Amino acid sequence: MRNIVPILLFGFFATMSAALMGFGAYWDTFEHAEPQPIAFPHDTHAGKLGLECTHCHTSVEKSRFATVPAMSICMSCHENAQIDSPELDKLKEYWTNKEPVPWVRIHSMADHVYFSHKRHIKAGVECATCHGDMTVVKEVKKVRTFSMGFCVGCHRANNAPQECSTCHK
Amino acid sequence: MEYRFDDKHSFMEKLEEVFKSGVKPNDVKMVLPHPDHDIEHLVEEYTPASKLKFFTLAGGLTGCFTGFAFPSFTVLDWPLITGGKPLLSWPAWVVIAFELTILLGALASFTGMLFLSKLPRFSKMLSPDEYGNQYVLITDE
Amino acid sequence: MSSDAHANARTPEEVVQYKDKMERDIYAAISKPNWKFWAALALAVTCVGIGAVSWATQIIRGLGVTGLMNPVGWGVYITDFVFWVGIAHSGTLISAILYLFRAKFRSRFNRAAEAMTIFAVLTAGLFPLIHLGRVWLFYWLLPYPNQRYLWVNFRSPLVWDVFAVSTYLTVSAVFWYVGLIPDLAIARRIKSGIQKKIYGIASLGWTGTFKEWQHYNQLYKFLAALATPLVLSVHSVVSWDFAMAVVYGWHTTIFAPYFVAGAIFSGCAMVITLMVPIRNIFSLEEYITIDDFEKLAKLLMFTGLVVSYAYMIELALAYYSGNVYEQQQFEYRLFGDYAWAYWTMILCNVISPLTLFYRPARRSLMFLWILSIPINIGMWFERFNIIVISLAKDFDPYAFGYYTPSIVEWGITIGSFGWFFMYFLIFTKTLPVLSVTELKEEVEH
Amino acid sequence: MKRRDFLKFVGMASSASILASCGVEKSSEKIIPYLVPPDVEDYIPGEAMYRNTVCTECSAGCGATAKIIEWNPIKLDGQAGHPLNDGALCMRGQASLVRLYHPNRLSNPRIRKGGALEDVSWDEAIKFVRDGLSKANSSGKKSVYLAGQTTGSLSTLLDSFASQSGVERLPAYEAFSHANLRRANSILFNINDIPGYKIDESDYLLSVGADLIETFLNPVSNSQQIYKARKGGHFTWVHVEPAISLTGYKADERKTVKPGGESSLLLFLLNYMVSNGLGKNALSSNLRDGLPSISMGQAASATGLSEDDLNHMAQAFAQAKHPLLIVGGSATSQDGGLSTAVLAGMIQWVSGMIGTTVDFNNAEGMNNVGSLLDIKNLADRLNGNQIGVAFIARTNPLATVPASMKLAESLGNAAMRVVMTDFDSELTEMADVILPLSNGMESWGDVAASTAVTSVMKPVVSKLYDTLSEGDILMKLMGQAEDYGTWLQSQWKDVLGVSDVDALIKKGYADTGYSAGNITMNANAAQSFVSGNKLTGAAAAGGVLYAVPSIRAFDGRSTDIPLTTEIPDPLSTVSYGNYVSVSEAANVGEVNPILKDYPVVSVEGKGASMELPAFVQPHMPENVATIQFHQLDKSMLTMDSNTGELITRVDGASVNATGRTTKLSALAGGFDQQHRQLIPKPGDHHHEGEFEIGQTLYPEIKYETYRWGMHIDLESCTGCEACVAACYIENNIPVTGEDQHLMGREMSWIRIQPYYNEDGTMDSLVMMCQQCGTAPCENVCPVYATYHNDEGLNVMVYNRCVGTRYCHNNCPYKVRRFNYFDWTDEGAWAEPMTRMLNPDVYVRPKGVMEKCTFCLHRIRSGKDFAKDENRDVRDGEIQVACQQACPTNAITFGNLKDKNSEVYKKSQMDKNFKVLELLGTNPAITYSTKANKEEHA
Repeated sequence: MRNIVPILLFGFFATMSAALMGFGAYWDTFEHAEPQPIAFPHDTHAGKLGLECTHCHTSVEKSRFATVPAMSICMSCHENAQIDSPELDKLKEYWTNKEPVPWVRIHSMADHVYFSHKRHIKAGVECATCHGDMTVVKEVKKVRTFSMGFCVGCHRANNAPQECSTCHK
Repeated sequence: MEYRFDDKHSFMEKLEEVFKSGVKPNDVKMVLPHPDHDIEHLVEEYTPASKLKFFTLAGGLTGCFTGFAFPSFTVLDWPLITGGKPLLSWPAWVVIAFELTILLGALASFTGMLFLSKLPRFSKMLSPDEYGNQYVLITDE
Repeated sequence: MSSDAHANARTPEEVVQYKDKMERDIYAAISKPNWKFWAALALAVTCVGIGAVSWATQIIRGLGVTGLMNPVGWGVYITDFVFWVGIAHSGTLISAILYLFRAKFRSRFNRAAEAMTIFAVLTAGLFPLIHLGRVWLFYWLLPYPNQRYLWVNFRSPLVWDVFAVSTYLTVSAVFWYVGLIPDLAIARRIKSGIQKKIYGIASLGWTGTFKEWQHYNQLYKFLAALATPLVLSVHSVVSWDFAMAVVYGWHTTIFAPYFVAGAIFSGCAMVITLMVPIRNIFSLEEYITIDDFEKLAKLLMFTGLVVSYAYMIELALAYYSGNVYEQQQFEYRLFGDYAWAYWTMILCNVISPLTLFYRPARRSLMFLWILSIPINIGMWFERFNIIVISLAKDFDPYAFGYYTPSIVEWGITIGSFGWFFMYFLIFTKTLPVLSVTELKEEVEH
Repeated sequence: MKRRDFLKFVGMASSASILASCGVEKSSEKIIPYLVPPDVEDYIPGEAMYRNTVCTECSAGCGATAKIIEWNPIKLDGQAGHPLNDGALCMRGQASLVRLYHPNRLSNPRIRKGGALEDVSWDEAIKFVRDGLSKANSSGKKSVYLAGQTTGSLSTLLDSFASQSGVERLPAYEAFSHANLRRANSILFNINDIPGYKIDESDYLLSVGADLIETFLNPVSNSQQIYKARKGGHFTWVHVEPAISLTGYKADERKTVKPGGESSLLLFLLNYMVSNGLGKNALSSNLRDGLPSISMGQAASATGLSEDDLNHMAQAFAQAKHPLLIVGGSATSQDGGLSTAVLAGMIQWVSGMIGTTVDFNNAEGMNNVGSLLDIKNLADRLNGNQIGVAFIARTNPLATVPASMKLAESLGNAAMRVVMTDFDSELTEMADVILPLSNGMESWGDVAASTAVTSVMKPVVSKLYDTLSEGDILMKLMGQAEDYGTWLQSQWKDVLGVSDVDALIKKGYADTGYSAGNITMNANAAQSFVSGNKLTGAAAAGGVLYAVPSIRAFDGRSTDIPLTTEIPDPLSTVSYGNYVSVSEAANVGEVNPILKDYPVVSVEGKGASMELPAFVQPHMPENVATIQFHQLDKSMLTMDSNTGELITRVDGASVNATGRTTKLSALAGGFDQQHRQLIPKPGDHHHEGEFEIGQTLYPEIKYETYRWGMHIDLESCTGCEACVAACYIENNIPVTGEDQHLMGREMSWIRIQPYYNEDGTMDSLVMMCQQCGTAPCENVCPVYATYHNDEGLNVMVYNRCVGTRYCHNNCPYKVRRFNYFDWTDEGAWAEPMTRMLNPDVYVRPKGVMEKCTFCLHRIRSGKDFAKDENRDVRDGEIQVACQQACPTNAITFGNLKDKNSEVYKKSQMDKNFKVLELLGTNPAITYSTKANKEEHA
């Protein structure tokens, strides 16, 4: 009897801590921000300056892809709006060298998923629903898992199609 | 008081004598080397039969109900049509219900046996009482 | 000396001594193994290794390493699955059905047969995993709440399989363990040292009080009553994997009884394969007699005849149906590219058991043991024929095709035998191969 | 970074220059933005753009439209409205997309230095060639330029290059040059060309030898016209041939003629018309008298046709208002082929076809194509050490000329060999300079689709490799700074009279029109031919082997494309491996199609012999065998010494059993229906009175807006396999190769199943997922990876599949395909072929089942488009890939809920059938057959 209790207790706690660690690792994958080649401040642009998302993500209403802005869009302001900042110097260097900025991808969909930004925007889904409120955060973080449950939960709540082939390709 | 018998019949005679004297089977400890129907019949004249069957019944009914309810819940939770069959295609659930009836019935019975027999008896695992192949009767006096 | 010896012939002291002797004889097997045992175990483990390497290859490269193709999507793996599930059958048959029928020879075989059942189900249970294209997602077959909001399709016979096989494994294990508890308590009494402790824990502190026996008896009866329909259902469900499909040669109502009979047939053969050597090696001649084996042989003969009848009915139904697809399917089985497999099956399953009509054949252990091997092989081929040939020639002539198993599939099949025997060998050296409690109980009657 | 990952990152993708480097970038998970957004009007990230181009797989000049997603062409289809091929491409055209992306494409110029080829820059290569040219000139040797059929502006440029550089431009080389046909036309009508045949305007088509559906001139156009003619009613097509061909089976009547008997048949027809005074144009009396007479009995014995047949044919032909006679293929590429062609020309004249159904205003434009005589001449000059630099462009005569010419040996005598091509071959092995050609889709150009129509093309994709188009190479060799595209645009303005080049390119072709003048038959020339030549030859004695151009490889050129070999031959279902088709009477041994065991035979003829497996072709006449042209030992080929026609009939060929068998990857497990009534014959009724098909215990499924369905008209289907190729490309279906085919692991989602009937006919059953209403596959899937959706589709969710293969077993149509391997890992999409993957379709990983989805992604995008306009999808708006590819509109797809849709109307025809209907699967595909349709019409 006395031998078994500690074993059981140990087993219980070991299992629980393993599970917690697993969950921790799971949450970590999407609360985690990657260092970008240029520390682009979303809060400044979308928040302080009050730019619309579509100002830069130009295709979001007409294509399934939101697209990151072409560098000419950055330069259309930053050619004139000179602010001294080492980050902006980097941007200019890229532009002068005619090199695109190799942004690190934060949000991605699995290969087998068909996702259309256009459809969601037209249905009135806010960008923030999936991407978080970009007017207040400096760097892009993944705030949603983008797992199937996340998609389905939202579809159910909004009476959107739950037909598998709507999204699975 | 401890009585040991090599012979089943003398053991039964002794038992009968003790029970007739008004001692309840619950008040004595009988140890047998293997199950025996004659002894069982004898003792059950003085004490109720095992209540294990209720465990079995409860387990089986739970399984049967689950077997129909659970698949029905799942097809309604996310309705998908296969092969033109209606969502609640209950004939297919029969198999599930049957298997769950057996499974939960058996598990409940086993649990019931452990519960009724107060097993596992941790104290006796490492320091057991051994009585060999003899029939043993232990009374309070 | 016969185990039928009744207590009447002995004095009470002698009865107790006889019971003690019985314990000593049977528990003598639980001892330090000799080199032969180790060699046998090493062979089994090697086979498991072969199977493991084969499976690893298959997982890494894909199912393309098998011989599976269009149109034969199921081959050796599902054959193995049905074969092992079939083997698993006689264990519960012997312990549950014969228990309810009070067939006395049951107690000679039930422990080993139940062990065989569990190990065979453990083996069989691997094959639905092995044959998956994406085995790493096997848990999708289980109905558990998940973030995807997805459930399984309860209309699929494969999900029925999941339930049937796991129920069968659980219930058989419980049944076996319940039967073992008093015997484990005996081991605890006889053995010493660490063994005593292990058996002590395993026997749950069993004392043998009347109350324990009372509930125990009740439980055993209920379990037997539950296991009896279960055993019939499991192979029926397995047979519905096929009978529920549209494929001719599969889609037939006789499959459930046909498969159950076949399962008992192969199971009895496997019991003979296992018990004859055990009887010799562990010197249990006193407790398992020729008479007992003869009864098993009769069961074998009977189920063999049932199976033969099913073969004939299949052909007759095809002939009578007037259905061109079905007729061509059976014509193809008999005379087509797989005729070799069909006639192997007929020879093993129909012809060879007929020898058992001859009494001395039934009573020769050597003969029975030799006979049990082709019956096992024949039953493997029966499943192979049903699965593969039906698929090879189904509806559309354009899509007909011939399947040849690959070396990987044979490797995994060998591995499955190693897996099974590995467990069985360990069983013979750790647990009593006969049900001592029941044998003791019989002494009193 | 994989291509499919790459595409996910759209958002992204860089200006054109960065695009190329992006495709090979290995770093993970980067988003590369454009520097400047592309200034392309219809560019929407991730969505398709369509650009017109020209199919360059053969010289027919079909207009093509490339579907481009993120700057990569991912699909080629026929250009809708193009006068030649209105919206359809043949199987080889569909597959030619692979040619663009094939990893084995020649990627940079190479020159031979010290015996070995080494990579060089273009400047170096051009300099090397020019040095070679001037060296040759100074040593008094003539340099020559041999090319495949060349038309349009390239021909003009080639002429100016030739005159400027002192290079002699040789007549173009095509293995199937139709020299006899053209010679006959030049004798009779003074035109060294092949006219356009207006099948759609005829009411009676007699084709002799010409494999209209397979390879003859413009197979797509031929098929379309036959379809149109049939739809118009009152059209009969009789095909006469000595062997077996797909064309024959698809004709209304197939007649077998003795080898060499074709001319007797034509002579009989001519005599019949002349002697009965039928026809529109009379022959001069001289000519009439000079015409040898042939009695019906003689004709019957020479042709092997019954007198009834002959009589019937002659009468029907004479009575037709707009008859059309097409002679070609095996009828003219044999000894005496010229006589056959001349007789055909005379019949065309007499019956008044010239100017009506035989149209020289819309001719093939083959007048600058030469014949084997020119090759012979070249070989002689080479042997005489008279040739300096030998340019060989877009053709490989070594692979197709008779071995007896020893062309390779002769070519060794040239001072320098400059080869322009896109793949390695025996020719590049002996080249001194290899100039890799750009793919048509990477090039500017124009191609004459006929003398009246020129198809134009502009690059639709940036170059994958360091290649140049032939025009650019010529410009460089001429030392022009201008590039070919610029020159071409000015040329279009000048020659085609086009003012708006952009509009021209958008249209895809220029309708230049052409007049061959008033054509009359040159009676004198005809008479002198008739008197000077034996018009009918004796039928060949003994065995005859025909080398037929293959529908999959033509003259062998398309074997560069793995997909054309992966797709099986429509008659034999053989994919990989060489084989000879023999008659049952040849008795070469048992075939076991299930085991794929085929007898090995030895084929001997013209002193050469080959050993190869035999396919026992049902209905093949005794003593006749066929082999695909590119699989023939070229020692068995000969040349017509008069006209230079390639003789593809091997006389005295023997086919002998060796007693051995071998595995041949013929995909069919059976070649007849085995009484299974997959295609019910008239009078077949499934268990009439026993039960009603479609009875069910279950409530009927209700569909809201859509119930996608399909109708397949087996009468119109020609079995050409274009749909199969289209499906492969559209749905990212891997090419698995011979080993896997021998194991039975082809991945095709749609297939053409030949079923031979005892009455000498053959049915091609188009088989694909039937999208059953009550699908057997769905019930058995344990994880709902396949289910029935509310639009009637049998959806396959790849990522949910765990791979039990139960659905495949339970599919009575066996149309489900399992991914036994990760085909990407197995090299099915070797770089840069990942760029041709359709990003809308998931590339299925190993262990997953797949099947036809009714092009679910196209439905999705169609609905998306309609939703933007707040309406339902219109009928015909969504086209599935196989439907789009079909030249004969045999496939109709649409919404069965819409009672006005075409597919609904077609699905309601009385005599439609569904395959295996008795199983109660309730398929969404209905079929109609020849027999059924007749009653309906």
